[in-house]
Amino acid sequence: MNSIIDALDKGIEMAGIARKRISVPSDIPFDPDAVKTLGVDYFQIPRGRAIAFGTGLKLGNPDLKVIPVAGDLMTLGGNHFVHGSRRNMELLVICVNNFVYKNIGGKPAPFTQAVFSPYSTFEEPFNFPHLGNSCGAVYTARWTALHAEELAASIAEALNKRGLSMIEVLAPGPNYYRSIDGIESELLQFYFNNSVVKNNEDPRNVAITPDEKIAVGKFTDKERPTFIDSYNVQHSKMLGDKFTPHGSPPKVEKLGGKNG
Amino acid sequence: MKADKAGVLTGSHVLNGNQACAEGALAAGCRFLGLYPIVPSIEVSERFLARAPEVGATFIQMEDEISALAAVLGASWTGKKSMTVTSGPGLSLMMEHLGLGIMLETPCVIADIQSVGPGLGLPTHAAQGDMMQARWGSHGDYEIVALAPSSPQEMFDFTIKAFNFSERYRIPVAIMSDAYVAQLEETVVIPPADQINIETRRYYEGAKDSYLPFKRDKDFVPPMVDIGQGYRFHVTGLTHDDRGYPIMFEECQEYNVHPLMWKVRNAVDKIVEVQETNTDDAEVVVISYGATSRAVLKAIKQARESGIKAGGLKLVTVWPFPEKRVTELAKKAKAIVVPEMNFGQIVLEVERNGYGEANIFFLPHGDKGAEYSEDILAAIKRASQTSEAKSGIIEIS
Amino acid sequence: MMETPKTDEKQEIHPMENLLRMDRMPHIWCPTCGIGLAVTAFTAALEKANIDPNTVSIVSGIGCTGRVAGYVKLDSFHTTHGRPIAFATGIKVASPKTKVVVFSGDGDLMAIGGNHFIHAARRNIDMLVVCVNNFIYAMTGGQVAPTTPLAAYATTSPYGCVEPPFNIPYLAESSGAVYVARWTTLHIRRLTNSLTEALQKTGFSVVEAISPCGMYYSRINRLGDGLDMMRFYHDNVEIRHGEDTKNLDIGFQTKIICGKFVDRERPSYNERYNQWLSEVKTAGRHSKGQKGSKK
Amino acid sequence: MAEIRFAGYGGQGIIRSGIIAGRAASIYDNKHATMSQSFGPEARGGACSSQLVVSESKVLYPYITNSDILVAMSQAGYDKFEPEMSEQGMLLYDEDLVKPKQLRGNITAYAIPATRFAEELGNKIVANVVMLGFFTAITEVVSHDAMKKALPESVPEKAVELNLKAFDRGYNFGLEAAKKQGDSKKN
Amino acid sequence: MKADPRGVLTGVYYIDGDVAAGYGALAAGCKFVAGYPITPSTEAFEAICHRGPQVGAVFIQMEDELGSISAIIGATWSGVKTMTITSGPGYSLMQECIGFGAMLETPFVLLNIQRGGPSTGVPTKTGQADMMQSRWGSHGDYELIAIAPESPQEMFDYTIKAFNLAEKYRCPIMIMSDECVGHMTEKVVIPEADKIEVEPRRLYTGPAEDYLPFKPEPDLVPKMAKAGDGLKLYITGQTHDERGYPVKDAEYKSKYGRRLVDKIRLNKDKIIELKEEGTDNADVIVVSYGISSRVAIKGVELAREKGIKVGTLRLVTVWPFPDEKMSELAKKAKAFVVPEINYGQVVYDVARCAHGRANVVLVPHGGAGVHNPNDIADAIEMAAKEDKKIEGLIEFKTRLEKSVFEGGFKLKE
Repeated sequence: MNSIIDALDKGIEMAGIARKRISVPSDIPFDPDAVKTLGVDYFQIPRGRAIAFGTGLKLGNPDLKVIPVAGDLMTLGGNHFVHGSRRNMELLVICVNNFVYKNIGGKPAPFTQAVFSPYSTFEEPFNFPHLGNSCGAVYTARWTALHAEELAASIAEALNKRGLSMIEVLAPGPNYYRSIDGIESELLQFYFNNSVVKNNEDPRNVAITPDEKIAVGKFTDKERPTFIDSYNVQHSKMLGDKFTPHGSPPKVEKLGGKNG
Repeated sequence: MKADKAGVLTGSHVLNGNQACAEGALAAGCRFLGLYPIVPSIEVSERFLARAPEVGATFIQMEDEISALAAVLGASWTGKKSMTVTSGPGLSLMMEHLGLGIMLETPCVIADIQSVGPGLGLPTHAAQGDMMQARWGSHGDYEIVALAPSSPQEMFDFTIKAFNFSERYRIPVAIMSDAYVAQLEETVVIPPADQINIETRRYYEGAKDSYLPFKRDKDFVPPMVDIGQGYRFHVTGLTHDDRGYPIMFEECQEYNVHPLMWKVRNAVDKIVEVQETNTDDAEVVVISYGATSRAVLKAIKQARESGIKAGGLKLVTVWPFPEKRVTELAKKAKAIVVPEMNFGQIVLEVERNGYGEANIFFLPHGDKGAEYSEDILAAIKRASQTSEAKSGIIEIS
Repeated sequence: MMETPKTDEKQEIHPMENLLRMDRMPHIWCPTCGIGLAVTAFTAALEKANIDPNTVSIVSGIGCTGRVAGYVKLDSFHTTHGRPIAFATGIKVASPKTKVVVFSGDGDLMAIGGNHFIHAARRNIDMLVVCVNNFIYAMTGGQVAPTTPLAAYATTSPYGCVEPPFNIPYLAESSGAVYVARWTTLHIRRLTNSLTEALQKTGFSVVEAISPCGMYYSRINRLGDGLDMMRFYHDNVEIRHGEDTKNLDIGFQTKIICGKFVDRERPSYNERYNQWLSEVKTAGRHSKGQKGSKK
Repeated sequence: MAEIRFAGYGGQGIIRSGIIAGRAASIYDNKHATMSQSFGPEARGGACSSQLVVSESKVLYPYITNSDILVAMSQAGYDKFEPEMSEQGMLLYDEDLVKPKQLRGNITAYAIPATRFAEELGNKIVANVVMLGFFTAITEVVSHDAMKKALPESVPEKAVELNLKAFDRGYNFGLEAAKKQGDSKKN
Repeated sequence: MKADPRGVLTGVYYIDGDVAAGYGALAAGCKFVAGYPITPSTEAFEAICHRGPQVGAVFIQMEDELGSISAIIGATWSGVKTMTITSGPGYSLMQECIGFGAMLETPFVLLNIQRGGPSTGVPTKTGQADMMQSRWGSHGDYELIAIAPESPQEMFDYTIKAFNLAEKYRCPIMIMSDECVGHMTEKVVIPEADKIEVEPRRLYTGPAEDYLPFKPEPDLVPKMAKAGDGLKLYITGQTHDERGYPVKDAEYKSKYGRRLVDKIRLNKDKIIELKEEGTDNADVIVVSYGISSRVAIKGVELAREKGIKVGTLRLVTVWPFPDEKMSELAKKAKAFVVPEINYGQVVYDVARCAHGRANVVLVPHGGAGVHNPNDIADAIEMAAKEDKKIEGLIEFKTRLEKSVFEGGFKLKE
């Protein structure tokens, strides 16, 4: 998972955000020493609850930048993902997807799937960017863990978005494939070779299928009021002076991003 | 009835506990597995899935443990014996549907391969920290049957037992194993199908239009029907009458829920099973269950060799708790030692049923996992030497 | 079991008596509630689709719509909050010949049950999901739901709802449903037609029946009584079959687009499963997990 | 100590009646009052009741065993709770909605056209407050002043005037009834 | 420390227990509530939604109970006091994260308004059948504190106490109320802010590089930190050492896992609150908690009228259980009578601590209502007359049970 830590490291640097403001709740157990080098606050939480936990962190202290990293997002955490997107809770969700078909782009994958991928052998995976987009996520992108530069730039860009951003990272997860030695790098390379960059593609068309190369890139980049924005606006309207807006007004933190 | 040959892999096999559990399920006639993978229970599912096509069983990997148990309950009403398998965190998520299973009186089996908790704990290390959870973890009143196997052979045998209890009493039954037994590889003897006794589902046999889904027999167990037979019955998790229709008065609550306790409490003598070693003349009785009882056997032998009259009571069924037997032993013995891989759960039951008759020593989770016979031996020695009566539990650190 | 409805002479017999539990009437739904209409449409659809009621299982969750299973004379299950789809998945996978219907509310299916909804859609489990959307949690007294329009009032949004609602058809489509339609309970005939079509479809079908709660939603938001709301939907519904699901958001007292939006084919879970099964059977034993060797 | 039961169906303001009387007694009369409620799952039309125990000292046991006063605003409510009434009890019922049986023991009964009065005042929703007015006049559980203070803070601001009117209507009707009863001992 | 006046709605109210608990939370300084509607607890969450925004507390209605409890644990780690509110089925769903909260030593308050169970049961009516669940509902070993209030005023007072205990012992606190108390309306006096003591968070203030999130103080409770302070927290729900790093070896379990239970067990005397009346020379002692203790009073009065010497012991804190106290009382009294709205839960612990010295009578009630006080009186009488020591729980057969199962009683729709 070090490639994700590296990407986070670079992304945070590029976004120009003070590291102490960043919290990373994750259901993937990262190595403590690696996390320490990031200089952020890290929480390893029960499977699937990264977004819900992150929602609490963000609402408890709106100045935090929260980056839920989710390995079990596609299973236990699906509900928190769709609702977080709907609310447009200001979170950057890194969704680590380790699904792989037996064939991708017509080529056989380096191994036939283990019995326990996040899905049974014969199931189709989610089209995560499409799902996120349909629920209201303001930013969706997909990269493989080998697209290090692009992934870091995406993280930087998404960190400066207001609302729920989702970056799907195709990477072998620690839980499912750890029994298969040496698969990680091989699989990554395979992903890398069998993906094609399609920025701004309609998320509807980026499903991962056995017949096509994997579409990577940034698919959604839009603006919507965040949960805290709506909360403040609505309560100020109704309660007037009795209500103190929650958190500080949005700061513009643009660095290297070209938000639309 | 005898087991269906299709599921019985007759012969002598080297299996680990998890695999034996899957074989036991198939032998017992389990034909549906709802699962969500979690360490250290994964091999149960792997084995089941690998064997499913040839046995004619089905399975589904759900999105979480909540839905895994929900699917199992649904599948059970189709007439298939069903089970799910999990570990601590998953069991916690299943708690709501354990209650639904109780209320719908749905037979099913939940295998819990315990590891160290709370929270995420140590997923690969054995513990016995979910024992009380199985009994009390869901809201509202219920009674459960829980079995604690201590070897792969028992994983096989007890899984069959579990299915039989669940069909007999129409309740969810828990197999409370642990990571140690689950990963232990030993020889498992699987007998021929015609030597395995299987409890079949007790179907309703009366006239179709007078079927009432919760009309109980004299043991407070209602006979069941499958879906799709034209009964067009209704069942609900709300408090209900014999028709399965919700009625929310205290009278109905009493009518509905109290018998859910009785059907287990009244059958305690038929359900409870213990295994005893040298208890006849024992001055110190070691009460244990699951993996721990393996170390206990060794410790008892050593204690006897050093002249201490030690005996052992192994709980096959932890729930319902063998209250009477424990009381009898407490009266005979000077002291009781309870080693558990937790910080005090079943020992509280021992204390309750000891009636202050014997000193009770508790040996909490050692650092050595399930293999701590030396600690147990030391505890036996100490217990045999303590002469004055103490009230409460004496914890050995 | 099935009796032919007696239409002659005995006027007092409910036309759907053979599909309803008459011994449970009167039902608990309030006057002005549309759930009963949705049930009527469903029973009519069941007859129109010519499905043997003995082969149908209906599963409901918790809430006002969650009580539907209790009034329909089929094999019916009233399960826990949010989990009817998971429960129904078990039935369908274990008993593929059973026709499975999940009939529940927006709070049940979309809030707590959201995960099961998207996953069942992704797997394309063969079931019909009828979601009666009343914009609020009615059974518990009018709390905000994930379908409550922005700025609408509810007891847990006393100053107006701050979260945009789900666009249920869009979510269903993006997670993989093969049939998606939306009607209000005013469109009883069209709703019946959609339910009939959906019942005949193989795969995950979703029919959203909009029926705002005439008790809490309309009272808290001062929208008048049931008749006023019916009038509103009569005047403000636009029927656009085949509309792109992303355009189907519902605002507070805005125009609502109804119609059939998605009707496509994808292999269902059971079909994929059977294909896998035949592959495994031809390839011989699955090697993984078969460690235990004969001695 | 007085044990009072309000019974009717959901939507009639049965619970609110209990709250208003309880608030008047506990906050403005400085007594102790415990109100508890029970209702069916449906929002409107279901059987609904509230019970109020008013006492000079702390209310230890909070439920009704023998109600001293039953305020019945539906037939079902009357049928269900009449049997629990004390033989010395007092029955207040909406005469258009409840047909009482033969009275037991020394139970005193009063028929009040509460819903009709409320409709005359413009909204039948205040029938419960007409009842409360009568209740205040005829029983001595809560004082008139306390009720007048408790009422405005228990109803929406817009409806205060209507509610006070309804209260007075019931109260005056109650005073008359009390007078009549003084004349002839039983009605 | 005194309460922040902003959250204290000083005044005299006539409100129900749910609302009182909501106001109590705001007075205690709760700044974040995540909830999910479930009967009969919704009024408490509604009170927060209504008042919260005016006093600087944020609320969110999450998608389910799993989300609610995850969110409040997250919010607690961002530095605020938090609460969630639920009832039986929601409580079952929260179990995984309750254990997680205990593992992270996260202070938060969970208000559980119990209803009739199991499963969906009787949502609108009362029960006390989640008591053991509050002690044992999550997997693994942990200890926490459970409080059972009996009136709306106590709902207010004990919610504040719950927040204080949470901060003091860094652990989840359960307020195990029930539908009766939650929906019971009584006068509630909310004092001035300067009359309310609140426990501030025990925050670490030393240099960042020295901070160890799980290094215990002398009372076994570690200092807390919050996200965003540059402490580079590494917090995991796995078994961890003082740095918060996951341990690989089971050997650490007894060292670090042990403290989770010890910090409550060894501070027990400071935590436990009991209300005792007339136990000194009583033949029979009625042990009860929550609404049952108010109902029991009536039964006790009836029994005393018959000349029986009855004492009462009310468990204000049910967990940790007062083992020693119970054991002592068992030496003096002939019997314990335990009325609870379940088929036997806390009574098992009473029996355990009686050590065979006193008989133990359970007066059960399945829920959806409270005990008939006559049953409690009869049980007391029966216990007082019994001179033999009886092994095993004595289950009193209530009037309700007799009427339902013996009396030709017919269930009606």
